[in-house]
Amino acid sequence: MTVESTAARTPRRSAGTTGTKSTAGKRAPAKKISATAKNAPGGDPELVQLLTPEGKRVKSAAYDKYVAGITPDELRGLYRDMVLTRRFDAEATALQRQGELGLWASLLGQEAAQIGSGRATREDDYVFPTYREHGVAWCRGVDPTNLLGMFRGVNNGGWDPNSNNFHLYTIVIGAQTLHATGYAMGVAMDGADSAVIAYFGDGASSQGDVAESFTFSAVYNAPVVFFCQNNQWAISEPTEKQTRVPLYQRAQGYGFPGVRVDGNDVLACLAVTKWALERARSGEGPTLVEAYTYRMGAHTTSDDPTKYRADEEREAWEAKDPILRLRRHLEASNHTDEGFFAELEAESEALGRRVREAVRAMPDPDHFAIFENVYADGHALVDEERAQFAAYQASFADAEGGN
Amino acid sequence: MTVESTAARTPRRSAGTTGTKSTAGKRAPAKKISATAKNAPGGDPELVQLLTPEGKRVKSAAYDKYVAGITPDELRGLYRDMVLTRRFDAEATALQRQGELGLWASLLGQEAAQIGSGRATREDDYVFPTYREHGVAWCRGVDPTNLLGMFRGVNNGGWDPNSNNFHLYTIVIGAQTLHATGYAMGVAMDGADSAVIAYFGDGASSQGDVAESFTFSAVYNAPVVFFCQNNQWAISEPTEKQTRVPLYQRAQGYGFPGVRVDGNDVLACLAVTKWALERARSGEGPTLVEAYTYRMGAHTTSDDPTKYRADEEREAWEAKDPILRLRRHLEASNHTDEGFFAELEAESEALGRRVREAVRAMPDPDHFAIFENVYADGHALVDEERAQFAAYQASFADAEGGN
Amino acid sequence: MAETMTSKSLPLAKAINESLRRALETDPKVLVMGEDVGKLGGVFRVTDGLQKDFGESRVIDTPLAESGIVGTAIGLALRGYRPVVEIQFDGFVFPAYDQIVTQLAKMHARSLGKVKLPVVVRIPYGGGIGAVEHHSESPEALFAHVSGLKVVSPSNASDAYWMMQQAIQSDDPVIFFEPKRRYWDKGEVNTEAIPGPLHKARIVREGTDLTLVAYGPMVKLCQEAADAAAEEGKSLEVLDLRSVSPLDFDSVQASVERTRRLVVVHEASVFFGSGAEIAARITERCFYHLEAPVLRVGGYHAPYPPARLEEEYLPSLDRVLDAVDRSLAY
Amino acid sequence: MAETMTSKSLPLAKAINESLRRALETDPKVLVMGEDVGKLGGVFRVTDGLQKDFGESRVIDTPLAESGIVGTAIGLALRGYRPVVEIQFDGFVFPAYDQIVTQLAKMHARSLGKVKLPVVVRIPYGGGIGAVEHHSESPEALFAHVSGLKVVSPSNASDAYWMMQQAIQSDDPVIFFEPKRRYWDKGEVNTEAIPGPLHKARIVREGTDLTLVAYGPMVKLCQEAADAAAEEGKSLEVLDLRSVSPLDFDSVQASVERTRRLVVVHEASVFFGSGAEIAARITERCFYHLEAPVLRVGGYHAPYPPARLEEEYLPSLDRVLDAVDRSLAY
Ligand SMILES: Cc1ncc(C[n+]2csc(CCOP(=O)(O)OP(=O)(O)O)c2C)c(N)n1
Ligand SMILES: Cc1ncc(C[n+]2csc(CCOP(=O)(O)OP(=O)(O)O)c2C)c(N)n1
Ligand SMILES: [Mg+2]
Ligand SMILES: [Mg+2]
Repeated sequence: MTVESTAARTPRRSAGTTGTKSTAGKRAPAKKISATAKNAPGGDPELVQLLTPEGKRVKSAAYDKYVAGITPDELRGLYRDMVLTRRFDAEATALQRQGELGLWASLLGQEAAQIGSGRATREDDYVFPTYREHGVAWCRGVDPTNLLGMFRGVNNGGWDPNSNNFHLYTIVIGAQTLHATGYAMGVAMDGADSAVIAYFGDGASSQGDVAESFTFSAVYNAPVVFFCQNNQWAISEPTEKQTRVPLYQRAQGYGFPGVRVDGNDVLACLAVTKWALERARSGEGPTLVEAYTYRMGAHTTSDDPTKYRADEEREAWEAKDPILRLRRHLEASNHTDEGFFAELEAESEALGRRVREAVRAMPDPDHFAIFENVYADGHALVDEERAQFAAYQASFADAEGGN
Repeated sequence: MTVESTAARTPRRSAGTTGTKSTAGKRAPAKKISATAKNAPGGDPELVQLLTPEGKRVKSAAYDKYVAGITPDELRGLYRDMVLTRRFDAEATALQRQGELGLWASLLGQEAAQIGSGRATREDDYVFPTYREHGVAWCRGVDPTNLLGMFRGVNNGGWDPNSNNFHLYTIVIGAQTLHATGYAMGVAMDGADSAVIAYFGDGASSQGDVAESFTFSAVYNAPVVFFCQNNQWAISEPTEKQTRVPLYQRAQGYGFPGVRVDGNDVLACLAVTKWALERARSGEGPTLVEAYTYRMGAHTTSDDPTKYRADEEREAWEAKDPILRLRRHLEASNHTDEGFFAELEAESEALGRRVREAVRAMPDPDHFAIFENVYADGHALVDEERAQFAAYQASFADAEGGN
Repeated sequence: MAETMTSKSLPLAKAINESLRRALETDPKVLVMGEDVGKLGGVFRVTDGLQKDFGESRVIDTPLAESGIVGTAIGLALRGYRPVVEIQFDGFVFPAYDQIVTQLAKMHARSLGKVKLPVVVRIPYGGGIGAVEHHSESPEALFAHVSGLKVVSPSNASDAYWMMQQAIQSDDPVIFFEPKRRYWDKGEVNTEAIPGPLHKARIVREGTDLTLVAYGPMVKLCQEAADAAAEEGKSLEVLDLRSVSPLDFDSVQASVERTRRLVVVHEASVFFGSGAEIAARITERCFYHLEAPVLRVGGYHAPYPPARLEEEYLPSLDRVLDAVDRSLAY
Repeated sequence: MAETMTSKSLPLAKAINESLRRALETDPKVLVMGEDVGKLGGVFRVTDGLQKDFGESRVIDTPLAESGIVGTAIGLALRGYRPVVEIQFDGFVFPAYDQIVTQLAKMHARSLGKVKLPVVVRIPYGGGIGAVEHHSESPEALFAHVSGLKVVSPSNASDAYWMMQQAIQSDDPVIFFEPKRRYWDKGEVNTEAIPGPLHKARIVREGTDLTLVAYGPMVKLCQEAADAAAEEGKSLEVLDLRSVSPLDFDSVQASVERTRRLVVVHEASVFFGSGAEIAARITERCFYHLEAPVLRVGGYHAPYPPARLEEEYLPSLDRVLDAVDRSLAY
């Protein structure tokens, strides 16, 4: 049994998608930029929510339409995505403990933010992640085992960004928001109606690069969505060390709307991101989405959160668990049965096994990989050093042969 | 006849000033930071104005109190400051044309923004300028001839920043806003009730450093005023290349108020800056003031604005001239007479002469200055290179002597 | 060289301008971006007239933020564009240093070769124009040390024209240092000549007694030094490196094996400058050939001084000749 | 060394911790600031417990913005404070590079000596800990080339303790590179011994056949190499530079005049690295003494590789010994 992301995608990067729900094609002519940032639809809601922690569907005049046609099958799909992502994440954490990975950055608790936003993207959209967007990668159809290479230390990014329009993980905080903006400028120049989404954290909001990406995207009216997962912590620092007002408000001073969404509500994340992506497509420029969520685990496997935060905080957030919430909703709506959960459990197990096996089978890179891909067009010094390295390596073989 | 700034100040940098209007002393305990940025008093005025271009005093419920006690003498003082600053600036431009300066960055048109804000500062406040704040320097009592050293090419900043609490000119756009923020953090730590003011331009608003200074000042509630002179141009780029909404709005997303003031209205600039500085002193943290003004001249003497902007724009702004406006007001209020203007004219001439003479008399620096002040505690390599340089120089003397 | 239809005498700045124009004409993916590059045509007029002819979406005035400029250029390159980015002056490249070092330089390797970033970063550099602080620096060593980047600097109009063509065609990021004080120096440019490789040094003048190595603005000075030395009966070979990374050590070595003496000249501080790398490697390669240690002439370990001191700070004819004499005295 | 009341065995990281503690106790103007330095005590626990004991206004958790950290530290220094700034990892110093190069390094000179900026920038650096990208780099050359900065790197706990004391007391900005892979190595620290000068090299081991020069994490490797060579009857002198700028060329020269051979070892890429400067200058100073060219062992001109390749990338015992053999073969 192989397990694949529900929507494994064919590689493509240009516009004119055949994606099911897209009305792909030429970009709408950019609307005149309004002099003041319009707020998100429905005024300035402090927190957009479509599902309560108890799984109750609440109405939203502004956002309901973005999930109006959603089928039970699609809801189960979202549930499945979250469960499998969490399973993958847990497996990776375990693999780190077993020494198979050097490090792991868990997304535990952020499944709804990532699956909701990830599923809102269209095939021809382009995603710029941080180092934690395993759930978004899943939605984009990136084979999850590919994500593990950099954490195992066999590469610095093990997939072709253009195969799934999912850029490599970026570790330097905030840097990718500018890449996303530039990419989006290019999309607009091409006249395509694709959109771009850039992920970043609450901590990242302090980086100058993020501010500059706001400026560039606003000035060029670039079709980009800034998706900030405010998981309350930047390693040991609470969000108050980065801002004294809610982060979504940051956008307005740059001339585009910001909205805060319940980041543990997959439906709300899906709806709000769809809204923001549609703005981008229709020439209305950038949007900031702040997904209000929680990093349930450590920052990475190297981190020890007991040093800086209390258990009670975690417990309070557990009650808002994104997976539990959708499960309650599915059950209350009679959209699921025993079989569904049993099948999903088996699928999870299979995924775990596949990941485990794939990681263990991952070979160490060839030594000469050091010298590969430093330059696209070559570089004399790299060639020289590679040759020296080869001679040096060979000298051991000689010495051993000579013994 | 020597001409000095009206308020030449004794050097001092700590709190507890004896400045006339200050209620100096210990800092008020920082108020609890409110969760949302309060707007400037009087709501969200698009442009604070106290004097119309025709010189008519208009009422402002919010800001009148900050200039309520202003005397005719003080009004004449502001006028004098602006006239002398403009005279100084014109002289510097002329000196550049004559080859005495390598470059000059004229403040023409920005006199009100600079004199108004500069006069709002208290002796123990600290100022971080760009390269164009000649009017602020004047208010701080920096000898104007000191400003010319870097433009003549004899030094990179010719005054002791701590003598007048006026930092050196900073050329790297935006960098000084972080210095100001750090300095203000220090003021707060000291428990002093001084304030800090950082100048920057509309172009600078795009730099990541400026955004980071907003974040740091907000998070630490630092007593700093960000004074942005929006002179409509960053060299050849109009403000629309930096933002699509008015710049003062930028502050709100960082959790502190922003206000736009008529930058050609010296009274309004004085009042608004006083308000902002008082906020800082009383523990209310940072404020952004956008002084809406116009760069009447070229960016610097190296620039040719005819390449990128139309004469009509300049002409429209000439009608709003900051000096003319105050003159009309003074005359309408019968605060001046012929004698005042005549005396000021003579003073201007004297200032021009003094500047001219001082610049022409400015000696080239000693060659060994290259090696001076690279390090405070010395550096072996600098010593070695200085010695080599000396020997090399001496070899010419020897050679010449030998001829 | 006889002036042909395709050969003309151009100032170096204009040669770059024409090269950019040609690139914009030839390849719709080429973009020019930076502060004031549009209507103004750049503070040195290197991009003069380009926006007028190619429009605001090909020749882009950017917000005043260097990290943003390079960062968005990376994004545009990811989308298939070939941005040529202008940094207004040498001293203003540092806000972009993070994007250049951690992103631009490394993304090709990070992606195991999947991603290419054909971005050219133009930087007018060096002193000698009487400018204020931050407008006269030579930071090339700070880029050459970083793998993933290529670093070049033309010394004359023809190289400026052709090296820009090649830099834009390169699939690697190229830091293109333009010798601003030579912007107005005219040179013959043949726009049809097939150029040599981008990273190959060129013997500017042959000589037998000592090799002078330089690049960018210092090549002319070395030629003058060779002229002066010739009058004293010394035959100096002058080598124009053209490229700092990769650095054509083979050509330097070949020259030094003949002349047995080497002096390296650059404006940047000597300490940790290009001269150090050249001295170290050439000494290793030519240990038994060298009659004298490799000598270096460059800036001091001090900030670039105010304009009235720059003559003393910069390598000068006398300082080069002094080093030549010291080398020959071994 | 006998353990006295004031002498104790400490891991290098803890030695820095105690040095910071002492500085915070002694001078109320000393501040510690950076990302996660407070409650967490830093990702390497170097600032462990300091915020608890000195409070949030002396040990400051900052927003996640390196330019902001260094820029505000400059402002605090202007106000009379002595900030010790932590950059979390080597690869994250670049967003602060502009503030360091254009402001921190130059303000003293810019002000004609009126302003002093006693700021220490702590950077855990180097590889060998199996980390992900950006966490294993050695960017010291990028700071040494910049005048106005001092650049040091201790190799052991005692130096870590004392050099930090001296760096904080220095009125100049000091970039303090901490060899993160030696953080857990224990060493004897005498907290009352009067240390030597901050910028003086130290002979770690005397020898007669060849000099090995290193600093920071590579000193230990060189000691091991000297041990191994001794078994083969070769006597290597090991010099710990301790300071990269200023660089104690006198001590290197004195050693090389005796041993006549020099190998420099560092983790950073060889190209434009410290070894280049040392080779160039020592060759100039010791031209007639050197029996072999100065050889360099260091990283390749390639991005620091993924963890599973770092052993091949980093200088190793064998690579050092190989260079020793090559040098001795001349
Ligand atoms: C420029 C830079 N500085 C510091 C770091 C070290 N670092 C890695 S993750 C992190 C915290 C990021 O917090 P946030 O943006 O909230 O994202 P999260 O990890 O919570 O998803 C820090 C400081 C880095 N990677 N890059
Ligand atoms: C980091 C940096 N980039 C570029 C420059 C070149 N430069 C000098 S002034 C200027 C325009 C500044 O515009 P603005 O901030 O509006 O200030 P103004 O000159 O209008 O007073 C530019 C681009 C610089 N000094 N620093
Ligand atoms: Mg976070
Ligand atoms: Mg401006």
